[in-house]
Amino acid sequence: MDFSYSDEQRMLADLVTRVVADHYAFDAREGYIASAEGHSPAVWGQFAELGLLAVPFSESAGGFDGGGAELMVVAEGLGRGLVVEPYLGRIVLAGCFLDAALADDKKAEVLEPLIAGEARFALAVHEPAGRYDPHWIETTATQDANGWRLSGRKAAVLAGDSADHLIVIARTGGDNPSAEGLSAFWVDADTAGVRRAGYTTIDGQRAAEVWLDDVAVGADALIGTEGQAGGALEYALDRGVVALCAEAAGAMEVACDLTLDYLKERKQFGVPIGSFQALQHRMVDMRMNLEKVRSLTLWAACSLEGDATERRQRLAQAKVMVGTAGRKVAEEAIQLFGGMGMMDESSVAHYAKRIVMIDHYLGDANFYKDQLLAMLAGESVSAAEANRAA
Amino acid sequence: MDFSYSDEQRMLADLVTRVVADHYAFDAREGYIASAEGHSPAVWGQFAELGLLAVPFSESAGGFDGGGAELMVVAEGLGRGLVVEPYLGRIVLAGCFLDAALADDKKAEVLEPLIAGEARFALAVHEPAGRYDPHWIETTATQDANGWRLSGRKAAVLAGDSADHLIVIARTGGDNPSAEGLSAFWVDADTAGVRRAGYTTIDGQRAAEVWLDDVAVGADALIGTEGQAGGALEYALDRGVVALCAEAAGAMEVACDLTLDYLKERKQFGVPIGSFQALQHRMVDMRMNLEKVRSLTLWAACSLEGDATERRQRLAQAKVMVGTAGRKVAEEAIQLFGGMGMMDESSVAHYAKRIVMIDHYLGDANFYKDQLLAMLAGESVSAAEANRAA
Amino acid sequence: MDIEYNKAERAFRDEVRAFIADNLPEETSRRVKAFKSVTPDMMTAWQGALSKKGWLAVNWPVEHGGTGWSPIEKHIFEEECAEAGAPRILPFGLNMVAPVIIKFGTQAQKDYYLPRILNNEDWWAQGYSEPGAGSDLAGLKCRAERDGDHYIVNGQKTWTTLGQHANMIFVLVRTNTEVKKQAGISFLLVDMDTPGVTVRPLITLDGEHEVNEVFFDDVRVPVDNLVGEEDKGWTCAKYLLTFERTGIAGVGISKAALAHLKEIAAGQIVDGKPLIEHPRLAERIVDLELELMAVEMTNLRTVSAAEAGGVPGAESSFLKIMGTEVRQKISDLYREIAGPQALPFSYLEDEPADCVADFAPPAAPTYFNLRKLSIFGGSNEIQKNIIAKAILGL
Amino acid sequence: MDIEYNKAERAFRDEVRAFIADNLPEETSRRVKAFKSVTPDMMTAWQGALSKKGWLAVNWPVEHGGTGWSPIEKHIFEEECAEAGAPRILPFGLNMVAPVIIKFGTQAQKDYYLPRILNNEDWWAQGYSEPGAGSDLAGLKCRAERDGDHYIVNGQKTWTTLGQHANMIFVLVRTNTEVKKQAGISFLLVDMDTPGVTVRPLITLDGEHEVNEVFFDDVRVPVDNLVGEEDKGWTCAKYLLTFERTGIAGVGISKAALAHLKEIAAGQIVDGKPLIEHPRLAERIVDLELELMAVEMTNLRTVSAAEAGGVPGAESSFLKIMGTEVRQKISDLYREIAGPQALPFSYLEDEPADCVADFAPPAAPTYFNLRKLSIFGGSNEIQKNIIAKAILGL
Repeated sequence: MDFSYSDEQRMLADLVTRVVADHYAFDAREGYIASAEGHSPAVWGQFAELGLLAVPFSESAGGFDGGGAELMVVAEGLGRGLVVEPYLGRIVLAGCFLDAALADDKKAEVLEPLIAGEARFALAVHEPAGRYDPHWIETTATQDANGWRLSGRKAAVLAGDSADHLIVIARTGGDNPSAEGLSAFWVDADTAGVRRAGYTTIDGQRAAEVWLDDVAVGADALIGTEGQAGGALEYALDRGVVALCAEAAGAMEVACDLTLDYLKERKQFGVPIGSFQALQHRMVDMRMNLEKVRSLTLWAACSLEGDATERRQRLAQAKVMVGTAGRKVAEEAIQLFGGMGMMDESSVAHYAKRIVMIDHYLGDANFYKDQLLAMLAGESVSAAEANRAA
Repeated sequence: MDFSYSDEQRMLADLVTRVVADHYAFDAREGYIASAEGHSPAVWGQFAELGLLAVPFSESAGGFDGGGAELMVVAEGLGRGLVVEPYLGRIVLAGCFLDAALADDKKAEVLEPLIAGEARFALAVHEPAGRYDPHWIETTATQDANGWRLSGRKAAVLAGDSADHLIVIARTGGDNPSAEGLSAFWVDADTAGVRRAGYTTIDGQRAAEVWLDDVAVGADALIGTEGQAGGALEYALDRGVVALCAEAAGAMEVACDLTLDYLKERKQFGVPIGSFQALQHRMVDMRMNLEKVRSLTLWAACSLEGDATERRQRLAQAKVMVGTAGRKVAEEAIQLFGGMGMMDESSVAHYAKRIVMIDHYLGDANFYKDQLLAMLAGESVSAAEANRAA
Repeated sequence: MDIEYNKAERAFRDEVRAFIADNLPEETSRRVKAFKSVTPDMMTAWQGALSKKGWLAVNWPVEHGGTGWSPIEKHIFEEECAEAGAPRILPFGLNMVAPVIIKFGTQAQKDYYLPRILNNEDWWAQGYSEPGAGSDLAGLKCRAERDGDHYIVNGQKTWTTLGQHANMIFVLVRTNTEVKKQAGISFLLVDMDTPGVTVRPLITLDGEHEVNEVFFDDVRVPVDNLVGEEDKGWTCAKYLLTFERTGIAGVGISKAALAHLKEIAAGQIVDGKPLIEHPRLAERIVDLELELMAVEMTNLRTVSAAEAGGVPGAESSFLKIMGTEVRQKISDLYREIAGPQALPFSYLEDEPADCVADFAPPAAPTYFNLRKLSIFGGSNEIQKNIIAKAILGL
Repeated sequence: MDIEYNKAERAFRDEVRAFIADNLPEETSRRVKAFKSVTPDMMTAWQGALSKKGWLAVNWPVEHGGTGWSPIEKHIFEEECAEAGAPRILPFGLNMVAPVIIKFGTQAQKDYYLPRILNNEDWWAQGYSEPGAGSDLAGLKCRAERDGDHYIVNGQKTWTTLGQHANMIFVLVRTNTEVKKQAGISFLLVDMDTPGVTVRPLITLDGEHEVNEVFFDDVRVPVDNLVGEEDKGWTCAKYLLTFERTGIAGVGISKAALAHLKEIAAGQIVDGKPLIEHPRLAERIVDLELELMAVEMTNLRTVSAAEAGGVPGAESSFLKIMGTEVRQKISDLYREIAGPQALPFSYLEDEPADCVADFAPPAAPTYFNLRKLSIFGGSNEIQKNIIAKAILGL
């Protein structure tokens, strides 16, 4: 057991820290968000050049073969800098899905331009009726002589507005809400019948609503095996959850630091407000919540390659903690800053927004708590069976 | 709208306050609890003499015809004094059950000795398998030529150890957990087949576990109409809930006052600990929780005579608040007292115990929240029906 | 003890309801209930209707055109308006500067300003807080120096709510730096069209322009615009801050909000059933309902005590904390209900309007905007300090 | 980064497990896991087994008979013992007075006391807190005056855990009243059989006799029993308080407790189904599990940092707060699970033993007893003050 960073991990952390320091000053970030792309293609190019885009990919895909820990290190750095580059949508979700879904000999060809920062993919999974459930897929794909015809609607497709290609999850079998019978298709974003409405989220990210109206794609648009997309989907979403939790941990760390600095600087009644004991104790609670998020995120990150039951539990626990402890930290940061915490021109307000809204990506605390409850029920059933058997 | 006490209510409050001041000093109370009776028959006699035992009963029963507000006034006073007299078990539960179940012309005869402080009844409702559910009744009553034969087990029968007569709720029809098909029977506590184990509760009350092993009683043992005890049971339990909530409010008030006094007296690092802002804010939170309990208790008490749906909602809300806010106040009282709050010789410890344990009588916060959830579900069904009709 | 309204109170409530039904435009009400912003015109129209009816100056004595209502009547009026989705009555003129003018103003000030406030001719703003001072109000730095029959005002005010629409502002200024801080403050009325007054928008984290900074650069204010005595403005300031605020708990607003959310949750089908039937969400609703009812009854107890002649003092601090905590929790539930639909933000430019249900766009902004409730109007920490001192004697 | 135990660590864990399996009596383990009290004999027997194996002095250096274990090994040992339901090793001799003697004691003190502690020949108690001082430890009043080659000790100590079984006590006394409070304190070892020492039981609200008051009335203590220099006892006191405590989070205890509660909840049939399937209760279990895992991992991070040479300082305050909060919440769940069965109290005299299930009697007493966790050992408020100062620099 050794929790210290390896040399490679330290290098990754340093790289991210440097890019953030060089390119993500508060004003610069505001500019990226306001731009047409919603992020900085130049910074994205830097990410590619420094190898950050290769981190989560397997060697056969031309990647860095990073595990959960490496992904965590990168995402924490992104969270610290409140980076709005489409790392989650384009790399972690779309990229990792392809890494898992494609045959080994095809990966490099498809993922190389992604790793180089050139290709722009997005994974279109969630639908309005399913809310956070990635297995509630009403989008249909029907086979015809020329290939497939897709119809349906996708919500909050991350990095979906800038994507050239969408990876669309459709149901070709099975019933909702099951992972069985899901298939994935390549859809050029310009294909007839595809409509997108892109938007900026309240926490500065970009996403799109996507409508598919009898979209015709070729037979080769099918990614992997028909009806078997569930595994790759889980692979990608699991990594997405780790990235989100780590990003939250990074953002929470800075929110705590900013608040602490403010408590030391800001004077009221002639003394720094940090000398008031009630505020001191609340600051301690904030830090304690940060530690809890860090700990469960670390555990989730390190369980990506392990036993499936444990992995699901760790991921769900981490995301629940991020949702609950994250919200507390964000609310306290605003409250302790007082009026300044409410201001769009204060960086802490943007940290708070990102931290709170992370709960709305890939499933909120409720969604994952339901999963934990289902696991507990399963556990108690197995225990009862074991008892009967004994 | 006028929340001030009427003259009668003020008089009741004064009476209780006086009895408590005269007879319920900390040491005296400890003595009552340690005695064979578990309370003070002398004080009980005083209660009778002053008319306190008549408060919740109807005029036809020879009572004071007090409503929920009057019951609240009395119970708050009992809570303030941490009184361990069997008011809840003997008067509110057993007495009110009889007031509701008996025919008008029979009430006076049965209740007069109770009001005079002579008769000792107890209502035996809850069972181990039902936990807090008063309608989960596995105790059976079978009719034979000589009357009825009762079998079953009753848990936590309040004032059940000292009772001469038990009012036993048994199932003569219907299925668990339904209020339909419940019947009530007089059972002399000495009847063959009745076994009792009396005990002191951790908060100084007395109760008993009761076993009924094929207990034979006469045909006249049936109270009211066969299968129709549900109504009177609800009547009694509703009043029990109001009494418990009011008692909690009274006890919480004193717990807050004791803590506040301690904060002012106790010095550390040369200053009163009440000068520490973190503790001040926590004391404010305690008081806020007290106000919430007072408010919902008041609302519950004043809804006893009103619409059934509203009444059930108010009662459940009050008991949930008592369970949650009460626990917070009790825990904070102990914590702010520090080591002294842990001591059996500190009165605040006993207030804390009573406040926390009140959650364990007649249904805890979980139990009543389930009722509120069922009501919400009913509401949404009615709303949906109304929508369809429109 | 009777917690129900009596016959006269019920009759009054019916009268208020009837007035609202006749005078509150449906579109205004709909927007307010749906957490959407209302235009200055909508606000002015509603205040105009109230003015015409003689119901605008709820807290004024009758002789100045006020309603002369009792605490219970005021409470009924405020709660009915809130539950019906009426825009809030702007307090800066009616409930802040006016009481100060009535209590401390000259006859000329009363004659000029009070009718204009009653007739919605002036839109007032508040000039209390300063960037450096925050909760330490008396530490203010904005100064006014006497120059003949004018004061020359220099300095800055902040958190000036809706100041972008105002033509008048009341300002606390320092007129004496030689004495201890509370003793050198004066209360001035300033026409915002005076040269040297600049309003700069402050955008809050939800993207709203609701508050402003106001800069004073050699602004000449006639001495006639001084309220009360020079250097005695702290008395006015304190009077204004403690002025009776029965509506501080915001129970009506919370009730309307929770009812709105229940409707939304009943209408959203998720995983094949309405969201309101999902157990954890249902439990949050149940929790909030009982929390809100506790606040409501605590509020009623205070109103009843006021009716009986009690003067609500630090008790209003309890109500402020309890009431804002519930409102914030309700806004958090709103965000939770909206789920992934809470993400789009560029709706503010009406761009991806068809991405999400109509109820969703205000969810996250409302949640973030309402963080202000525990910060402004005396932060909840300050309220706790007040309770600790005034009620608990700590 | 590797959060899993390596091969050597796993081998060590297996060795510990095997030792426990062979040496921990089942009845002792059963009682500990079920929150039932264990007798002094049970405690001594377990400590004896550890002593024989050489595993008793976990924190001592090897040269004095300690294990010399690394932080990770200590952690593994402590967690395995806790999860297996071993009685806790009494810290007063082993982990409090012994490190002080090792660091500040004379050779004679080391030669005499250390082997006696290792062999369980002395039962030590702690004489730190005083009724008037509480968290302000340095404000102590118990005084010792020099009389030839003795000190005459007069005063009172309190919260002396299990002092009723002890034959030795280490005491902080005031030997100089002329200097500032920290500078006039000395550290004495007192034989409790000395005339003038009286132990009075303190019964806690759960009915337990666990703590005591100890009175000193002209107690003659040989000067040889002074540890370190006269008036320099504060150095010993601080050293003792900051002495590394890897087990402060109590994760193993919490894990055993939660596992026990899950078993109970699975076995209780309520309304026709196991309690663990009732949604709200299940949710509380899930919440506590994730809370506990967060503490566990935070603890492991600290252990790993210590292994890498870091000195855990104020971080242990975080662990103390987090760990005790979880333990208290688990005890609250225990009370909740017991439901109405938590009521009977006279079980202490074994009276109504057949009223309730075997698991139920300790529920409420445990809940109330564990309130102490956030009070004793430096209250959680004091821990927050420490963090605010030492880590946050406030």
